[in-house]
Amino acid sequence: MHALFQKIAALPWDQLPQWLFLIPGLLMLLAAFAAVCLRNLIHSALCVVLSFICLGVLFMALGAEFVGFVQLLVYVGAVAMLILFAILLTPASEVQASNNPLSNFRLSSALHAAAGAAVSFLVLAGLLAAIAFSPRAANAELPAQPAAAPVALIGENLLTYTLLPLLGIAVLLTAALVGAALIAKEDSKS
Amino acid sequence: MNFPGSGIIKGMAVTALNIVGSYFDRAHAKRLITEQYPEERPKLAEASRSFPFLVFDGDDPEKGIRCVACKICEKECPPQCIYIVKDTDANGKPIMRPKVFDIDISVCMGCQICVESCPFESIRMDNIYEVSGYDRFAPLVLHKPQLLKSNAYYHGIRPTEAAATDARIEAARLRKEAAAKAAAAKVAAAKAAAAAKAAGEKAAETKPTQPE
Amino acid sequence: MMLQILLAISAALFALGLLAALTRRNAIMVLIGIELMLGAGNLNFISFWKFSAHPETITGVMFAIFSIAIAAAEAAVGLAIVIQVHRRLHSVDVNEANQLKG
Amino acid sequence: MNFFALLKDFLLQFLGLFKNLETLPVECMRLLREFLTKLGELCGITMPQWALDTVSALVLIVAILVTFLVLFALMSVFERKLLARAQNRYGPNRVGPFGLFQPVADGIKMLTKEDLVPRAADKVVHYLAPIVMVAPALMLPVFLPFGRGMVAVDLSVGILAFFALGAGTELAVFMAGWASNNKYSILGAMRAIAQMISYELPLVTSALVVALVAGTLSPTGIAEAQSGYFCGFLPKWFVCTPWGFAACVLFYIGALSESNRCPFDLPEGESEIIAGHLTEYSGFKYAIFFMAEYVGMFAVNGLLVTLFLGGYNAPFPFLEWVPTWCWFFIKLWAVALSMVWVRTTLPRFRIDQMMQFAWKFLLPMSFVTLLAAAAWYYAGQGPKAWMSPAAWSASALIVLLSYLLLGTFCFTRRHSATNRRYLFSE
Repeated sequence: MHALFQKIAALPWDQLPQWLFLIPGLLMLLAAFAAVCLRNLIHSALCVVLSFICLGVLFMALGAEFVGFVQLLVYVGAVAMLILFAILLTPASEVQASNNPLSNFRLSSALHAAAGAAVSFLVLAGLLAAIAFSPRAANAELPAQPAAAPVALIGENLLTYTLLPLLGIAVLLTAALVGAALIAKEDSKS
Repeated sequence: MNFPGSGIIKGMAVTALNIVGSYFDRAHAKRLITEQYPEERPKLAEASRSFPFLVFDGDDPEKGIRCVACKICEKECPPQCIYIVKDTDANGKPIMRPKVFDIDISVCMGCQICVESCPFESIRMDNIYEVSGYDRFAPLVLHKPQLLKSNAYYHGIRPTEAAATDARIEAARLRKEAAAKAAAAKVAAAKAAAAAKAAGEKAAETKPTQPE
Repeated sequence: MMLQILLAISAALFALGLLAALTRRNAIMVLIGIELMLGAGNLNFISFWKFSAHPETITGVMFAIFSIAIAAAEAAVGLAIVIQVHRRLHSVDVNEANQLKG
Repeated sequence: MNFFALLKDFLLQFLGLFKNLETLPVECMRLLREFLTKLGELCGITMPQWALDTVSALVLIVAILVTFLVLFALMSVFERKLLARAQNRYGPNRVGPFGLFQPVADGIKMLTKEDLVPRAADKVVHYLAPIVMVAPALMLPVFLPFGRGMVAVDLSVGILAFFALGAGTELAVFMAGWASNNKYSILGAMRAIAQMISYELPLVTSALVVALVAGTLSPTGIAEAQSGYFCGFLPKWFVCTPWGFAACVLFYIGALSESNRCPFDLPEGESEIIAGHLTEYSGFKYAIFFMAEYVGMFAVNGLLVTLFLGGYNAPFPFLEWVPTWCWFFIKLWAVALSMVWVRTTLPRFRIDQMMQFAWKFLLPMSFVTLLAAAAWYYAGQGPKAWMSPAAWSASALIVLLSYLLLGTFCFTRRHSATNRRYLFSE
């Protein structure tokens, strides 16, 4: 009993926190996979939200707290709500038999899915191969002082080096807001 | 002062005064009018009614029972919640007394028709309103011992009506007595007349006594 | 090793997003797939930042912040378009929206 | 040294801590860690740092959970009592002394009720919704500084984290509404989400105003920035400044709305849509929703206290002998009970009024407070602004003028009867 305690205590526990990021990472992949596979759109969207949350947690685990919380705020608070609202506002949005003769042909949709799966599998294989054979990725070591992005530094950066992009983003967001409202507005003639 | 939002401030002041006032107001009793039910009970109106009960006179329920098991109420009861069996004596001869008197108060609708139809002023409406049991059936069927309540109780819950009833019973009793006396007098008179006839002219001047 | 695992996770997320965008015919699912791919890109930025030689220049973090902002704008406009398409065609099948005139 | 001697030693030390109430909670945590280390030595192992961290974190979580659940329980009684008093009733006074054990009775009632799941409901999502609702709500209090040096998670981005976790509520409301497969539920959920998203903007913006002046996003830093006094005895709370007062009122309104409290209780407007997204919930799940709402309300109130009401700081120098954490909870209760006060007074908004109020009044006003805070900061040269007449007058002028303008524009009753268009009258 005593020896067991000591054995457990002697494990390299100090390295454990470094690897905790695997939990949200794998959960994120699982949720994303479920989102792709599930037929029910709302379930699929909720799974995507879970994978967004896990992504945010992953960012926090990697030391980018600000980005992690921004990810949660933007994706869970806003984008997820937009997606869910869009699903509710487009009733019967699960694709049914349509007018397009080609899409009624079941073989074609099977082929479609197979082609998509093949392409994404090829992309995955290519990326993984690139990662595996890249000497830089294999030799990467954690820098001496742990990476941290204090919020004051981010603010300073936003108003100095990246001031122009910040202004661009501001214009873009305004344009997107107005544009989205205009596009989604009901036509007066209909 | 009338600026945007001033209405809200006025309203808040009113509720604040009410909250504080409910604690410190001198006219405390006037503000908090809620009756604390199990401790304080409402004074029921005299005419309030719930379910029927049987009135008995005197102290002994069995002796003083007014009901004669005429079964008029059983017949009149719209939801048919009354069940009566007439009592019999040792020889199996029916007597004017109920052996069983049951009222199913889960069926009773409190219409008071039994009270209206009772010729003996025997069934009356009670005003208990806390009737409940742990079973849907048995505890809600009231039997004779539970139904029998004294005339004093009746006077307690609705004095006016009870006094009127008593007066009526008293009047009826007096009328009955008078009738009995009259009948007795008639019989006596007839007897006397017969005797007089038999006695002949000798007794012609004597007169029969009149009842007062 | 850690960087490789992070990159592999990111690559898998990207592939899943691509799968959603290519195989699902619902326009909303296509948009979701694109969001997943953007998330994978952000993950790459953050993990490269964490393993960079100079993490105190927080370039990766800044890039991720801007990327999130752009993704939000893209989602808003994309979903508005989806709703408008649904209003006209009564379907959100991407195969149906194959004509240019309104 | 055996175990009992150790225990006795630490118990005595624990009792000794009560001499200084101010540092009591912090010292308790330190004592716990020491005790665990000693216990490890007794067993012959050195406690690793992460194990100590985990255990003390768990103890902290339990302490915060218990505190907020007790707050929730007391609030549910006091709210009903105050509401009753405003209506000249007694309120709950049956269970225990003054009805204080009413929440226990309510809890037992809720637990023993049947947990109904509609047949047409999406079972999994219906089951998950209360969990998704309560998890972020219970996480919110950890970012709040309850006293000097008493914060469970001291994040430099605490306020952002607070709002990011608060976003989870919307998701839960949507899940509850959609999974119930009921028109009232989905209507209520849609209303709730529309309301939360609309009121989140003024809420976040008015919090941003404080972050702008305090120069930090951490709640501890903001509370510390409000310590001290100006003119010798007046509290340096942000609510005492013109821009801070305006932002505080805006934040208060936003907090009312975010916690679905009257007059913003449209999502569960009983007279219109039964109970909104809660229609199909009963028993314990309903209790969980209820609890999440109240804990969330207390958390948002705690943030309000931290941002505007000086956090854990005493209002006057001569009151500084009261422990800082007592001040925090006194202020928290004051804000929470004021919400009950508002509830007794104001009727429910109509949905279009609610949206108009958010977008046409609150949002512009919160931008104005941003402007006023900037004016305060630059006219008064930063931290010296408290004593600068220029800063006071500039920000007061901006806030007052725009309030009067916007207020007259938004709240003046238009005679709508004359130019009302009836949709289906032709």
